Amino acid sequence: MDKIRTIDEAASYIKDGMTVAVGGFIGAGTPEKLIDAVIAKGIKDLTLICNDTALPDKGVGKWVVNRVVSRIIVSHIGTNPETGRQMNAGELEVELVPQGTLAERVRAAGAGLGGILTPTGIGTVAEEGKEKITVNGKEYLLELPLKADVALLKGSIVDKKGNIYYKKATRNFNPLMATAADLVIVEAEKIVEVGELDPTDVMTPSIFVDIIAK
Amino acid sequence: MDKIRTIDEAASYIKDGMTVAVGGFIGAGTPEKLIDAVIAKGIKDLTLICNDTALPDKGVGKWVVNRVVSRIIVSHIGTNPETGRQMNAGELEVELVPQGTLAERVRAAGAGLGGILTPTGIGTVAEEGKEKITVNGKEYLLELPLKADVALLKGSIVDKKGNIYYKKATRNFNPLMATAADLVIVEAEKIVEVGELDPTDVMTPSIFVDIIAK
Amino acid sequence: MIQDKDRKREVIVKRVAQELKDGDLVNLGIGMPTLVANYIPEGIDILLHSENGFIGLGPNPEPGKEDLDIVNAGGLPASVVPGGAFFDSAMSFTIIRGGHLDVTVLGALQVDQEGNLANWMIPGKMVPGMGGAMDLVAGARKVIISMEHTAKGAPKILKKCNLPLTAEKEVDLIVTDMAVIEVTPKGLLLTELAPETTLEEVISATEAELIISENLKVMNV
Amino acid sequence: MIQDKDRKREVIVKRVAQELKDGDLVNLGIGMPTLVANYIPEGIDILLHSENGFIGLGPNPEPGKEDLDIVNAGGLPASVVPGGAFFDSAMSFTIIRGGHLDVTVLGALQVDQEGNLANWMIPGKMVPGMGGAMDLVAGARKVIISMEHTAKGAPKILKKCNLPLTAEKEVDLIVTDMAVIEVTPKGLLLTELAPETTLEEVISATEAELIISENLKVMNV
Repeated sequence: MDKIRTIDEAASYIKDGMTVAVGGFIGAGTPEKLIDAVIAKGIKDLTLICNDTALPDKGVGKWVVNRVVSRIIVSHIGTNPETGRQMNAGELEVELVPQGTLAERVRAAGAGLGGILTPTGIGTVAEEGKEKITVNGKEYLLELPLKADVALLKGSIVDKKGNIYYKKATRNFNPLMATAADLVIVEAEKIVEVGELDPTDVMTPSIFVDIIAK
Repeated sequence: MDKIRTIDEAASYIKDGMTVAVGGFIGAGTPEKLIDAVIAKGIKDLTLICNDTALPDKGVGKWVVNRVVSRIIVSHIGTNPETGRQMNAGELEVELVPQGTLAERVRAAGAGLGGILTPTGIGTVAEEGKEKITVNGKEYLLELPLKADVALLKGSIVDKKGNIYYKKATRNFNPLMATAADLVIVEAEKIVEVGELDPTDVMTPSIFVDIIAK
Repeated sequence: MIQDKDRKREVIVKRVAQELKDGDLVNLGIGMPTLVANYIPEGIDILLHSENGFIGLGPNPEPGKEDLDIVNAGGLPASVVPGGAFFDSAMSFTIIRGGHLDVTVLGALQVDQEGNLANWMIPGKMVPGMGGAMDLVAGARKVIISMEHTAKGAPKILKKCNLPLTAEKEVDLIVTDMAVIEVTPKGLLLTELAPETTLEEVISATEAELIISENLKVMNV
Repeated sequence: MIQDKDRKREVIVKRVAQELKDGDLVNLGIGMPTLVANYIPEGIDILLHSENGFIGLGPNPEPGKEDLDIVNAGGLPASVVPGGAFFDSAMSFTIIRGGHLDVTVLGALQVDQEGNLANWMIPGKMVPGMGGAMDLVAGARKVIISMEHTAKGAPKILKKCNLPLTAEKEVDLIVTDMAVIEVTPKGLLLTELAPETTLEEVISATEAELIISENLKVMNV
């Protein structure tokens, strides 16, 4: 099974209205070429799951500016003024989630958990609409899994089977998003032959990856 | 802070009656020297958290044979007939936990979660004594965190700060146990200078490790 | 009815192997299921999952060439194929429980017509622990049971399991030395007979009710 | 009362730095808290946690020597010290939420006498999102607030926060340009005054009730 596609072919799997999870942290470790290809195709109405909305000219920030997304589930929008503007104007729906809870919710979807209990957010607006569960006298919020139709990742080194190695701080949400989407596309900085990545060094096993985009 | 101690010094932190989590899978990735040192010290009444009880002459299996443990929380005891014998004779208390649930419970303790919801065990004896929670019409078991006083790990390469790299299939439960104990001791196959491990390759960050035993 | 022990085993694992599709990630239980790896059809490229922490489980190493850092889920020396990946137990069970494992092949003590499975303990006798079995059966997309049809002549495919369950209503397919049986919402559907085996023999060796497929075939093994 | 803006800042971050102990893992919030790194006392070796995914955050790289694969939690070019470690966001917040982070230093819009903190939004005005702040405050072993004592003359240390909270009853210590205040079960304990600052000035700049320590000292900054 050859998983390698062009950036443009890979982007064509994303359709209007889908939920798309994107790796990266204020742009670091984000698949910029896939981001651009989605904009070029004029795709609309995406729900975005991402740590943040980066900058107006960087990462998923470009999706906000180009009106690709109508709803976002993120922990932080402060680095992209356009996100706040569209939110305040009622043009963009924003669900804010504490960063650690976001990570655990995506992981829970990938790991087949029905939810996780966290103390983060107790006594804050993050409580709203959530079930509280008391364990050994301590209150927790029940946080539910968060799954996407498509995940877009950035891999530093990807072998032709789809095994991924993320360099330095580019890892962030990428390995989590990889586990929690029906279709997983990785934008490869470098593609190597099968066997060139040491099995001990693989961070996202090939079985999670459907398409390698270059 | 020099974290390096002899095997014997390291083992002296373990006291009668403690709960000890040990990495390894049927002996692979288990700190054999620490296991032996604990036996030599005549320590008793430990509660053991481990994937399995290995073989009578291997890994934590030796603790069973030498009556170091009075209670074990494991997923599998089939490879060590002595465990079953002591259990049936009422000499050893055994709590059996599905392997994936064991991993998630240890991880939950390390990650500060109050619990996780899993479908594993629904309709089986693993349900007993557990709260069931329904999310979106599906039933889950609420599984609670599992924490230890001390964790004993085996690291393939450990730098002097305590960063650990696990080779091949020796990783298994080691990185999880590392997050879920008050005191973490790693038996190092090889100790290297700080800076020799590439920060991208570290699997257990130094902050989890209190003692490097050699 | 096949009488030879080795031939029975061969029929079962060969037939199970035919269920695997190109690109599948497969976990083979300890014992007979591991033999399935020897019969993967040509042109089919699968990856084997080893629940102790890797995918890409390879052939058994030659004696003297064992790598002590690579064992399989039974603790025995193993190998990894090029393109494999090692990980920790949390990721191993993320794969199993998160729906990323295409097929699990396991033995059984009992299976029943609702798809319930008992394969991990006999109270008062054999209590090895469930290991990863409960996770595998609850989590895998397709659960295939590979076993001899009867145990010392007694049926193992029952109306209702009476041993402690491994999981509820999760079995998809049962492959034995006598038959291939699908678990469907309507009940157990007998789709194939083993060579040298009659419909009557299967019915009499099965306690559960069987729906006979209109396309009842003979296994191609 | 210190008037000079730069001196205020210096007093705050110097005093916060004195709270750090050898071997501590510390997360410094964006803005003023990051300056704490410049005042770590000699002989004290700490590690900095960067919530985007590593420990061992190092000095800012020289212009032209940036590594685009290493950014800090503000998305700016950063570096890693020898002995650092990169990981994914799940591990990053395992560290924060699992009680493995010794100290977090954060700014505040408001703190109150129960130890409640508001620092992430002003309804209708500033809504950047909580990022990792709720996790940091709920999870860190010690929560230190570093901020100017007042905002345009108005107290920020209140009887009760009226902005949306970041977390309930989690603040341990408040360090400002006027005072050091511990959050205790009995209320806010004023333990130190800033240089050039009187007790009366602190009381009048604070809405919350203060318990005055019997050992009230002047900050050593």
